[in-house]
Amino acid sequence: MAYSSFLQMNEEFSLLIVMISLLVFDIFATEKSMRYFQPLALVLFTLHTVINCIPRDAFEVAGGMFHYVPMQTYVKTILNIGTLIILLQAHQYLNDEANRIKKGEFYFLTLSTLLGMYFMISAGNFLMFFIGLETASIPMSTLVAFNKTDHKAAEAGAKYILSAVFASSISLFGMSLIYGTTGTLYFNEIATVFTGTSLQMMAFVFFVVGLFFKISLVPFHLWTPDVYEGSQTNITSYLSVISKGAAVFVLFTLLVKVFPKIITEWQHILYGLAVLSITVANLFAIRQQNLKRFLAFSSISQAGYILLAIISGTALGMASLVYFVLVYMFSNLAVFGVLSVIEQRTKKVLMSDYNGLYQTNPKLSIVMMIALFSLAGIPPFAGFFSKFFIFSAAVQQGFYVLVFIALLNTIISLFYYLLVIKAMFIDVNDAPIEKLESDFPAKISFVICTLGILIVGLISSFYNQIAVFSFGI
Amino acid sequence: MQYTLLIILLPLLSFIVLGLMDSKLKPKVAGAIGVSVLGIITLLSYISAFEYFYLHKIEGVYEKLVPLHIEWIRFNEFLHIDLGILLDPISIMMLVVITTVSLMVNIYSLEYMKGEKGFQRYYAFLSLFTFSMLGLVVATNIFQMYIFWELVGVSSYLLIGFYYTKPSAVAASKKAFIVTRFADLGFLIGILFLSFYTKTFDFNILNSGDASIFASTAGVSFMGISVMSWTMGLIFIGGAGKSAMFPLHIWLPDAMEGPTPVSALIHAATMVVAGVFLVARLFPVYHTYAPDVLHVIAYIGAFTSLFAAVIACVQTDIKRVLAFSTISQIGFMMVGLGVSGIGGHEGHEGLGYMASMFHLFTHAMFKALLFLGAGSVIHAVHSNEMNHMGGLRKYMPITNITFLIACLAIAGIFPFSGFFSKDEILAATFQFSPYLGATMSFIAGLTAFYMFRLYFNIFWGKEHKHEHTPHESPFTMAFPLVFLAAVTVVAGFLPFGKLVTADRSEYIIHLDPIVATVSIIIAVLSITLAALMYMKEKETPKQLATTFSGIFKMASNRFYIDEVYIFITKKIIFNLVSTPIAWFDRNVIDATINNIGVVTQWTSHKTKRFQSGQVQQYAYVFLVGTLIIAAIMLFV
Amino acid sequence: MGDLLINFLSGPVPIEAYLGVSLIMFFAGVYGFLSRKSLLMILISVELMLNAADINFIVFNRYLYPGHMEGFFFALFTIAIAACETAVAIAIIINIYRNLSSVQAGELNQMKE
Amino acid sequence: MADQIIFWILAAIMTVFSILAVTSKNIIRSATFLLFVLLGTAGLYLLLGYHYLFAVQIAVYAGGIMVLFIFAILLTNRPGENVKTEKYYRKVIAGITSFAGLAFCGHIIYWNVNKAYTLVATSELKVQDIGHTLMGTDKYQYLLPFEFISVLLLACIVGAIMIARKR
Amino acid sequence: MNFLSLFVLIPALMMIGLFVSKNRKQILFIMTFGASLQLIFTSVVTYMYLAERAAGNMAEMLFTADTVWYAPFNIHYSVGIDGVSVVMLLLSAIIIFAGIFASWKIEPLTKEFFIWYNLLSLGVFGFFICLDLFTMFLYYEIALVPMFLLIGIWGSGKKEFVAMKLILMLMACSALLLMCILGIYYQSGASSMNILEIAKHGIPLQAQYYLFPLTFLAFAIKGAMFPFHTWLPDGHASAPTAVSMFQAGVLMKLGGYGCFRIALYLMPQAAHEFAWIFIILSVISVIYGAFAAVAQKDLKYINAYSSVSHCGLVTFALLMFNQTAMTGAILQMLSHGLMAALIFALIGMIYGRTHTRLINEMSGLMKVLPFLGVSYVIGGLASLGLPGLSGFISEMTIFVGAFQEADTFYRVLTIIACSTIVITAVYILRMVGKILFGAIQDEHHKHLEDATWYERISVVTLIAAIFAVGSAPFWISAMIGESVMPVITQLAK
Repeated sequence: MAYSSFLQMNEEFSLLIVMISLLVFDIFATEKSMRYFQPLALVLFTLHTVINCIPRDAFEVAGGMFHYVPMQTYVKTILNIGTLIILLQAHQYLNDEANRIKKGEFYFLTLSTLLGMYFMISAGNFLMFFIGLETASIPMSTLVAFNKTDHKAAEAGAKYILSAVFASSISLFGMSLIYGTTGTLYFNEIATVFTGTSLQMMAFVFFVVGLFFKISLVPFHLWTPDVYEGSQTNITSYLSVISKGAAVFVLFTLLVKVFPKIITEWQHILYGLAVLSITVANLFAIRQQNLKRFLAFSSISQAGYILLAIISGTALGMASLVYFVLVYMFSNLAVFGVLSVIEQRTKKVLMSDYNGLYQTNPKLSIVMMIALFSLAGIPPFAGFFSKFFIFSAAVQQGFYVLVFIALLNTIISLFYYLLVIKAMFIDVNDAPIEKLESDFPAKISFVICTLGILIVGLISSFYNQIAVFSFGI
Repeated sequence: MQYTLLIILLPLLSFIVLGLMDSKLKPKVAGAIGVSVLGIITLLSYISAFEYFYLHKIEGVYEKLVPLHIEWIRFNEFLHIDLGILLDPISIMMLVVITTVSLMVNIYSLEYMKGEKGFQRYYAFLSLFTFSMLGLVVATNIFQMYIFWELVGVSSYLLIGFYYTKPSAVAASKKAFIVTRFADLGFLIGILFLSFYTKTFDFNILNSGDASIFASTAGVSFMGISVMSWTMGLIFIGGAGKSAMFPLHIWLPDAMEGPTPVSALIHAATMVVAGVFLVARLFPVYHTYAPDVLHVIAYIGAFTSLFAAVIACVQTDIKRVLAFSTISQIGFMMVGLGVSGIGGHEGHEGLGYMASMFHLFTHAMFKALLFLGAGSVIHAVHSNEMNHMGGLRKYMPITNITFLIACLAIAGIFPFSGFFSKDEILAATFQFSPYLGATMSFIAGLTAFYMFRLYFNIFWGKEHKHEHTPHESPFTMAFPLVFLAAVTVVAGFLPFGKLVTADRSEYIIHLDPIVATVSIIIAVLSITLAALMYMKEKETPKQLATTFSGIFKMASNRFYIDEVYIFITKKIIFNLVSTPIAWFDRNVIDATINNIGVVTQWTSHKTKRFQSGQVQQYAYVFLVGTLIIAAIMLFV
Repeated sequence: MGDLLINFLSGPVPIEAYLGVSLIMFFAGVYGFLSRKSLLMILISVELMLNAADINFIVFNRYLYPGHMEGFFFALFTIAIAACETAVAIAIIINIYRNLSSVQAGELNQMKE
Repeated sequence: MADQIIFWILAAIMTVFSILAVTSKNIIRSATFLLFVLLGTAGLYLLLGYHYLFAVQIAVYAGGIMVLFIFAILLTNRPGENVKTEKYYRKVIAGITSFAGLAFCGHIIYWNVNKAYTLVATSELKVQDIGHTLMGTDKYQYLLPFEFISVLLLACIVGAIMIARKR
Repeated sequence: MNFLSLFVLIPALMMIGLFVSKNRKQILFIMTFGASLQLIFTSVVTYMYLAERAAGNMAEMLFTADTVWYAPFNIHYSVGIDGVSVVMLLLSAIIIFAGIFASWKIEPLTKEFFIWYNLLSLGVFGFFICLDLFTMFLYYEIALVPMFLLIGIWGSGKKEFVAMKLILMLMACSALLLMCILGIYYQSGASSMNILEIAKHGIPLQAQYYLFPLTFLAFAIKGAMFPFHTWLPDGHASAPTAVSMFQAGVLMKLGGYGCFRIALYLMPQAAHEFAWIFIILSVISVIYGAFAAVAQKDLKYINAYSSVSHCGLVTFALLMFNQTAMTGAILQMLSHGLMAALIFALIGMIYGRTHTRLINEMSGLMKVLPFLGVSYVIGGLASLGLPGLSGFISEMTIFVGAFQEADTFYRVLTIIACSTIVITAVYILRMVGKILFGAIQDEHHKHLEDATWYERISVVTLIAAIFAVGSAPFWISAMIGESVMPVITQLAK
């Protein structure tokens, strides 16, 4: 038995080590030494991120159960950086009196969902994939309900777990039918036999909606705003960036690797969903007053844009997708970071609370503005590049009308992003949010995000590096 | 003759200096600059006139000199606007006229405008006008002419609106500009047509008589009228606008809101004859390619002349009387051109042209004199209204005499200059058509009548009570009067036929004794009539006014042309076009865009309930979504 | 009649029958999920759905692809995952109960629109 | 023959109790009906020769999950408080949709499932084989998911405890 | 990276400088210094351009440089200029320079104002120097969004609403544009997004039929073509002075420049097919804008509609497809930019004193504000096409050029377009007459202060430029004339 081949799974192992050591530390540390928990965790995680950022050659473990390609390193690194930023932003929150005790759990749960995503990404088999998916969502629900004394958090947790379970049931049912029609659960084998008979199509649809749920595409998105609103802001950002980022990558990989023979069919599905997601989410976002809810809809529409990269099914699309996720991560996390700082101190999340923020908190406002512009796809911020590449990838495959619809929607999305900017910079407020001082880790996170937004677009090597390892049909 | 460039440039320089320095200069200095520059260029233009008329005659034909010619902007391989100086008899004549009158007006204004706020500005504008007008007359090509044409229009606008705090002056300046601008549109389109077919702007080429230039116009017509007629007609519209031909004359009477010396310079002597000059400049083209337009010009000129003369008979504002008289006299010039032919060694084909130019020259002198005289009167009594005057001959002898001379000249009494020029026009007209000739003679009679009505009303008649006794103008104002009067007296004896003719070769003037006698008789009769009616305070005018109340009222109201103008601008352009368009823009186009936003937001709010907060509804949508996708994939 | 029945019952159980049972279970679960008010009932419905999928795996494995034990193991792991889900879900429901003193799905409506 | 009869009995039990479980007004009864369904499922596994899975099904579901449910029900059920009755239209809509889904999926599955199978003898799977397969790292062996699911279990335990504990 | 990149580097450095600047003095120093540097640099580049051309370099674009940026999409950072870009660069540099002085006393948030202002200028300069579709679009977009904050924060009136509307409408047109750019690139099959390269490849006719109208429309919206001009009046009315200047002076020109450089150059065949639609729309804009201006009561609205009218002439002339008209179009962009900037600067200054922009509430200002009044008259006269000022040159070039098309359709439309010179005179004189002339009615207006030194600098710069173009057009017109030739040749194919 070649257990040693397991050691090839560097990322997973090092993450597991981080998790276990933190768990052990949490269990055995004294009250006093718990002070060092977060710095230790951050250092360990940074270390983990750094040592795993170099892509290696492709390999398989456990007979194809685990299938590594170099691109995954980039995706995982992006997820790592995102998680790191979130952990930095959560530092403050976890130091609060009420939450101090749950520090260890927070880290453990977060990292275990991350591990789940790792496996989901690298899975070469539906079983691995399914376990990964569940690992990424079941502990997540406890994270959503992390503020357990908060009604909203509790409600969000319940909604999340119920929706997730429902989705995974349907997805599981779909998988069973896929198994029933192909006789195998290994991706590479399915690809050859999955030709798109009626039953296979039905199985495919049942299966894939589980992923749509994770990505929260319309009409599988309805849980998103409620859960985003209810959960603690850092968790929300984790949900909207990391969880979604992993899911879109997996969706692309699956569609391209496992279902290449029904490309026209899934392109049709994605076409419809992209239009629906972008449009409906934008329409719903317009009226939101709660910023977290607002960002939920914004992220749904962003997911719709991501579909444009997936729909192309090309290497270009793949690279654009990963790049988009990278940029989206920086931008969205910057916004959520600002939100979390403010919500942490003042419990204010309404857009009207942000009126006149610039007068009192110029730096936060600028970070927020840059991030929102990036989300809206305004140059010179990275969001512009990522959107352009995605549209480019779709147009290359001839999806002119789809791109046009998406572009029209960028106008609506710009509208609501500008609403926030308007609130911060233009609207006057007699009692604006008082001057806030964010703690050091949060500051670092803002610096990382801002730098990311500024340079990832202008310096092409990020994209070019990603493009080296991208693959398509 | 390179120095002619100085004639053009010095006023520009003076404008720039005065304009930039403005109130930093003392008024006296500004006046001195203006006058001295004008003095220099007047001298220069006299010199150039002498030099030209004595030295540049080759085989009996005056040369066309182009001492300066630069390309200013190039449109394509054929078309380019050049700036240059074209010297030929008419431009030389115009140089002389313009510089002379301008100099007089400049001197006159030293006193007349003394103490006015913006004295420096006034001189700057005068310089600008002089520059533009000179540039216009020496233009080598039609586009250069258009450029200066516009500049002249603007100077006129600025000068009419000199008293900018006075609403009527502002309105008048605006009206003058817009009406002439409207005419310029015709001019511009005419130029565009002309240049399109002939591939040139250059006068020398256009007038060269080379038929190949116009080859491409052959057979092209629109609505049964040949394209050249359209073109030249459109160009004439431009001239008609500047020269206040009916129905574009409405701006000129209002333009009297400007300072009186300005009226003398611009609205009597120089700018208003630009239209005549334009036709004269393109005369060969008109004559060869659009003779029908030339005839139309004659009839329009005649009608305008008559129309204006009738109105002049009943106006009470002395400057307006003079304005209408100007319109009428320009009508004469137009008639002269309209009935003219080219050449004239034998027969009289070129008579009209020559006469017209001659009349232009003499008219400039005596009309400037009249205006300056009127200015002198106004200066004395501080009013424009005839009723406020009367019996001024005792107080203002010089003005009286010079004014009388001018009146005699315009009435066509021998030996004053007007007699010669007008008489030749009449002679030419009779040659063309006896009916037209008769009409013109009648108008000449009317002219004599209203001029003397004016004269008697001002200097004779019952004395009006004045707040302070009117006094004669000082020397700076009197000198120009005297000078111009002198010119008026002698100008008739200038050998004009030798100098300025349609084909630039000598034309021997034969005074037609019958026409001359008849016209003098008519003039004398008219003067007598006027003397009877107005020399003493009498009831006759009033009786006449009541007897012919209909026509009298119409004439006093200038035949309601101004009302039509107001109707068109206010009611039609503003209320029926602009306001609806503005409304449409705000309430249809803009509202459409706004409503897109409103509808989007409305939809957003209406779909609130879709997100009900119920997790089971979420699952329901999820399930239905899945089933629908599956169904579509399988069954569609 | 009897013959018919015997004919029907002879031979192996048709695969459709198994799948039909699982399908009914699955949609019974769906119905329960969509219609019941109590969160616990919803959870019970979910169990039905997961179970239905398990049956599918097992049946396919046995009937169609008996060579490997893929379906078997998938079902095995799914049972474990279902247990996890249930445990976590119940913990969350209890937390809801602590907060709202109720486990009615209809009361989870603080966040909407 | 016997298989057939047993199957149909089990099938009838499972169908009926599935439906009863989701329609019963009393939550305790629902739980009980669910138990019956789960046991019926276990019976099916047995019928198909998966004894090990039968045992797991009984142990995990009947032994573990059901106990959890019962505890939860007892914890959250206040005495005297009955389950509120659902709104009628909701049931109808849910019913129609589920039935439509059932009909749709049934139709597709029935007409498209591979019926050309030869059922090999339903012999019992050897536990050794199961063990080998579970512990192997080759293709069709399941050590990696087995290890990995432990992380999931651990995370769920941590999460559930974190949520459920008082502080 | 060649020296042309300095055009974007200077504003970028200025932004950084502003970011670290401490007080108002430093801010103004940085702005003045930077903008002057920019202006000088632009002049130097102009000189270099002319020298190079005089030396016989007949390449389509001069000073080109090309660096691969995003290889997978064949996106290059390629720069280069021809006569048209040089003119546009000059225009931008002048207006930006003048704009700074016009907003010398801007309050509050001076620093932020200038940072955004610089971002705008960066975008504009970048747009004019770039040859690559992607980078052009990038800069085009950069020059868009700062408008939101500039209007929203420092504007007046319904500023938030207007800012939003403006940005969304313009975003709609850039959305269209983005789509077209992608379409152009992929349909041409070129191996780079460089327009010269794409022009060589050509675009299939079928694709042109879709792409040309959309591309042209996208740019024409930016150029405020009827009926998509409605962002403009409100946008102008609410924007602060410098932004109005910039918007009317430069931003609208991006539209005309884009039509010229991208739509016509790359899709000549379809341009012939669709020209008539846009010509009709342009002529409607010309007349419609002028008539609408006649009925306006707010100074800024008058000039906004006047811009609609003037910019209608730009597209009108571009679509005449001959060298003269196209030269005229570029000249009109230059001249309208200068005039509009001047007038908006003056309106801003007058508004700063009278606190009203309604023409009915002002009168006789010439008496108290002689400098501003005279400048206003000059601006007005330039706008109505007085010879010697820039407007005349451009309009005449356009009309002469348009008249070279002998078709009745063209002829009639040209004549209609010509009639704008009258309507323009009507509204300009109405406006000037109402606010500057007459007697002062409002007591408060009797004690207004005339322009300060910095305002004078701003105004004088613009007037000087207007005069320069108007009285010595030959070199600029020749420069443009030879640079439009590639497009003409392309269209003649």
